[in-house]
Amino acid sequence: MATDLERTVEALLFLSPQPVPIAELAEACDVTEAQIDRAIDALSGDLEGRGVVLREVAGGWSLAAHPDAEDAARRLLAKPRTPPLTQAQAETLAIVAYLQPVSRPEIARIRGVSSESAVQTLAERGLIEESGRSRFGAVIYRTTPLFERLFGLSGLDQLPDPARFDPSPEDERELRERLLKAGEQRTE
Amino acid sequence: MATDLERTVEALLFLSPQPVPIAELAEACDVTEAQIDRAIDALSGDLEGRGVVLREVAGGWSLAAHPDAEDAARRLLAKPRTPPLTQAQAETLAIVAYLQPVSRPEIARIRGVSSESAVQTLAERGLIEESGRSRFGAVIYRTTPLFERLFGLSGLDQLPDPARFDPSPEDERELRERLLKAGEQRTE
Amino acid sequence: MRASELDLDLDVFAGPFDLLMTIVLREEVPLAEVELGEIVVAYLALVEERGELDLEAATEFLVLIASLLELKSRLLLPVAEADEPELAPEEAAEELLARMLEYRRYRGAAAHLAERFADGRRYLYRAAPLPPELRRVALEAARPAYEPDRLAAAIGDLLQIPPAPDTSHIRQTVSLDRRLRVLRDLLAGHGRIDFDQSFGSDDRLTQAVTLFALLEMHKRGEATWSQRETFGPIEITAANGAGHGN
Repeated sequence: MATDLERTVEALLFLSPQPVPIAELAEACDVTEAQIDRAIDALSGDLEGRGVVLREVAGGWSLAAHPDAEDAARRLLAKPRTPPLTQAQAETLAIVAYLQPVSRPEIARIRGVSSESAVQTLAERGLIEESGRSRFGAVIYRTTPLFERLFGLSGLDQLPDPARFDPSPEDERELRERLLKAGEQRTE
Repeated sequence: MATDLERTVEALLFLSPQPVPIAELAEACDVTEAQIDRAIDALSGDLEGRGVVLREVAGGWSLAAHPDAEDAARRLLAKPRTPPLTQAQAETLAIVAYLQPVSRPEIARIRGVSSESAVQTLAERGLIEESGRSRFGAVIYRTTPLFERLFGLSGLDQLPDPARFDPSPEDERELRERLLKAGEQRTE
Repeated sequence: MRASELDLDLDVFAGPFDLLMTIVLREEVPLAEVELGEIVVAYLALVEERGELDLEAATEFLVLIASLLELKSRLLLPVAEADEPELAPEEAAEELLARMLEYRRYRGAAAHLAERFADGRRYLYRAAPLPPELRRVALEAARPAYEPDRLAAAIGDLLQIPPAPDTSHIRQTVSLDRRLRVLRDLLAGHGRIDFDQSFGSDDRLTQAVTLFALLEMHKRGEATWSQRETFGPIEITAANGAGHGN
């Protein structure tokens, strides 16, 4: 039978969306950190063979669903989420798609505004991913296979020619250079 | 030791932000509803004495933290206790729960007072919501799934028969006599 | 204008209309003694004073006052004058009784719900976002959902270099007074100036007004000017040699 403290710790980890540090658990339960350590040990044993697992991650302890349940969880919860792209997301995705690999500062320079939240949303939805770091240490991005699927493209060479939508087709310079120049002029 | 199905059900309930109906669990796990019923039973037994409990609310199953951990949880999550219902809110909610869909003038007729602020507060707390307009154009209200969850109801059919709140026959007789006497005094 | 905002001052009762309704239903004030006419007058006065009429609020008031009127008339009307049988006091009392019983039912249900709530809110539910892998579409299940042209169009938008700001709506004004001041300052400083050197880089309008200012100064005897040949340099000299204002 679990002790009261073990049950409380389980309830707290169950409720918390973030990993909880030992110190915070101790404070909430009004006990010492050593007592929390023992409760965590006992809980870890009791959760053996259950659908929920105890994990120690940076920042503390958390409960997570057992990985074996992922397929069922996907069927239950992962409603295909492909909401329409906002203008910021479409622009950011277009920059990554046509110029990849491309760094976050470059995206910001071309768009003329910080594009942090668009980049984050696109990464979360699995449309873009990090592909390393630039010479200057900035994270660089590329599109994912999921991106190609969701846009019905059999490869990146299938991206439509932007010349159709290009306001200055007589200009023969490289796309990247022209985008950066336009971006700079927008922010002046 | 828990079966694979029981572990999967536990993981699904852990992940799902809403109560999950049996039918949806069966579909996600690719088993029959009877199998889910048995897994729920087994899970309920295995959670005995733990920090997490199984609850049937709002048309489905949900995991919740054990009430014993409430104080520690509110300290950890800095989540104040929801204020109790005022008399006006409780009366209004009772009328909406039993008579839904019901309009504000109808609520006012039964309570004998304007119930505007109670209706508004209940709507703000997510316990009732608009569900269209009556023939006469008044907004009509119904309860929400959150109401069922917070009140521990697996469905609206779990509300007790309202007749059980009626005054006893003796009380009723006494009330009638007093009223008749008042009427007679007037007409004398 | 809500019925709840109506403050009453009656013989048997002083306070908000809401409270009156409550205590009538709770049998604390005999309905027969309440002046309903005064309530209506007070309500109408308040509506007039506010100058607004919220239909839903007015409906609510009408429902409440009408039910009170009906109940009270049945309580008061003597049996003898009643053509219609339902005006009998017994039935009026029955009607009022039914209303009170109905209210009591929901008051009881309210107490039950309040208890349930006190119990239910001790259970806390998890409210955490789904893990990232569940928040995106699985690759195998992914179907085309977006138009590739949207990306090309976005690139087209980004290639757009915004046109220089349109300044055509700004009307230039050159003030004669200001040109006079400029000329006087220059002459005061130098005693003698060359028009082209001083104003050659100004726009045509400024040059024209400056010339006009020069004519004015010449007329007033403040300055003289000379041009030795057509289109040649114009030399301006302060009339007293030292310039104006010194």
